[in-house]
Amino acid sequence: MLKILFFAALRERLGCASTNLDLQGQVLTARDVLNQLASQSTQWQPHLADTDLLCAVNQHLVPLSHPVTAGDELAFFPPVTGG
Amino acid sequence: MLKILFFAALRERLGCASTNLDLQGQVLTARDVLNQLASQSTQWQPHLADTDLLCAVNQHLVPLSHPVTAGDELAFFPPVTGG
Amino acid sequence: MSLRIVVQQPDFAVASEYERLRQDARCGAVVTFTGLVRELAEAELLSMTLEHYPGMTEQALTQIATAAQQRWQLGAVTIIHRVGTLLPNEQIVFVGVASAHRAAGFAAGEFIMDYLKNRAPFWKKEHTSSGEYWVAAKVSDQAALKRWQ
Amino acid sequence: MSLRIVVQQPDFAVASEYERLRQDARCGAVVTFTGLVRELAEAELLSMTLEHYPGMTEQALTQIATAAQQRWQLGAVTIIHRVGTLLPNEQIVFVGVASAHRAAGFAAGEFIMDYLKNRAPFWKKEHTSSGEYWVAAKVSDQAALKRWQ
Repeated sequence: MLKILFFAALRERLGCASTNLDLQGQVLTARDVLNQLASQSTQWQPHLADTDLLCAVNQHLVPLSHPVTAGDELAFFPPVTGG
Repeated sequence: MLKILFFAALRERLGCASTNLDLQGQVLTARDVLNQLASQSTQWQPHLADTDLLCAVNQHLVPLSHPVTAGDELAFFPPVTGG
Repeated sequence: MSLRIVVQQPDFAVASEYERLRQDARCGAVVTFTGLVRELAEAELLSMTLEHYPGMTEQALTQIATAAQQRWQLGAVTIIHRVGTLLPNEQIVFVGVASAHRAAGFAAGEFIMDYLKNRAPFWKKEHTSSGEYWVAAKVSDQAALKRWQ
Repeated sequence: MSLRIVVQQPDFAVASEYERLRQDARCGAVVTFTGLVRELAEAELLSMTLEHYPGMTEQALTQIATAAQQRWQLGAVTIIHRVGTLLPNEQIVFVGVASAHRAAGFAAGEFIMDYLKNRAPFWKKEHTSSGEYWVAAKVSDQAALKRWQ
């Protein structure tokens, strides 16, 4: 099982802070996961298509081409604005 | 009368914190004053020949070519080391 | 090379953070940066909420501070970032660097802030007299990273 | 654009200087630099004496701070420099800058310190276990000015 987290404006737009995805043994990229989530919901689709979205795997910023496997923690979020 | 001040290592080497010079109506440069002081004392001469010396006229850093007249405050000192 | 990373809701005291940083007798310089909730030009700011990604924030800040310690000769480094709801003029973030020489302290402080602004998972939402808005990322913050690359 | 310039023997409190700087509600950033009496590599440092040129020091610091305020958009600027005899780890100098944006604060703080090191009439004498020495000016301090010219 893959744990997926959403933060900030993305979390609000999706109305969802976290979800799970059964990878069924596959190794996908973060981008594959994003596309799969988008294909499951026409409501989510436009928000997940935002090209500014950042992605973290196991709490490290990575490009969307990064692979994810079962047990990973994947997070999507808008550009950060702390400090 | 021109008031001349010395600071820090230069003050210690000359054994003098301040002196006066009667300009007799002349306009000299700071370098002229330095040379005149040097010519008056073989003890002072080597210390006043230090090419690193800085110079201030009326409390502003200026090059040795800066003119001084009666009533001015002229100061010579080593490179500064505060902060 | 001590490192202090704190992510918390409560306010922090610059005075005690500074006292901690100045203890290292080999360090002649302490540079601090403090970020504050500032008035807006467009509307009255009532408050600001800072959301974060718990766990990742601490890791990201540790990575940034460690990168600074590898790049410059530093003594103690402190990064504190608040989360939750903050009022105008409250403190948001503190970065403090002790170093033997001032140039390293200034550079490391600015490096840490530039990377924090682009890489640490915090998000600001402004609550204003005309509504609630997520703060947009600034192009100038991205541009600031170029200096270090 | 308030300016606070102090040359004094007594110690200063970074905490109260910082509190003063953060009062400006338009300023989201406060950068501070504090210089401390540091241990020597070569000998045990017993104390340090700071000589200055009274009157000229205040003028030189005011000129430097004013140049920074003309170059960057700044809020309050504070420069404090101590004179007289100081012990190891005592505070020597404080520079604090409030600004709307952090880049201006970091740049102005470093600019002020770089000019202070080269243009403000202070001289340090170290009293060590092996004798008394006037501190020599550093080439690196002169080189630091190039960045601003």
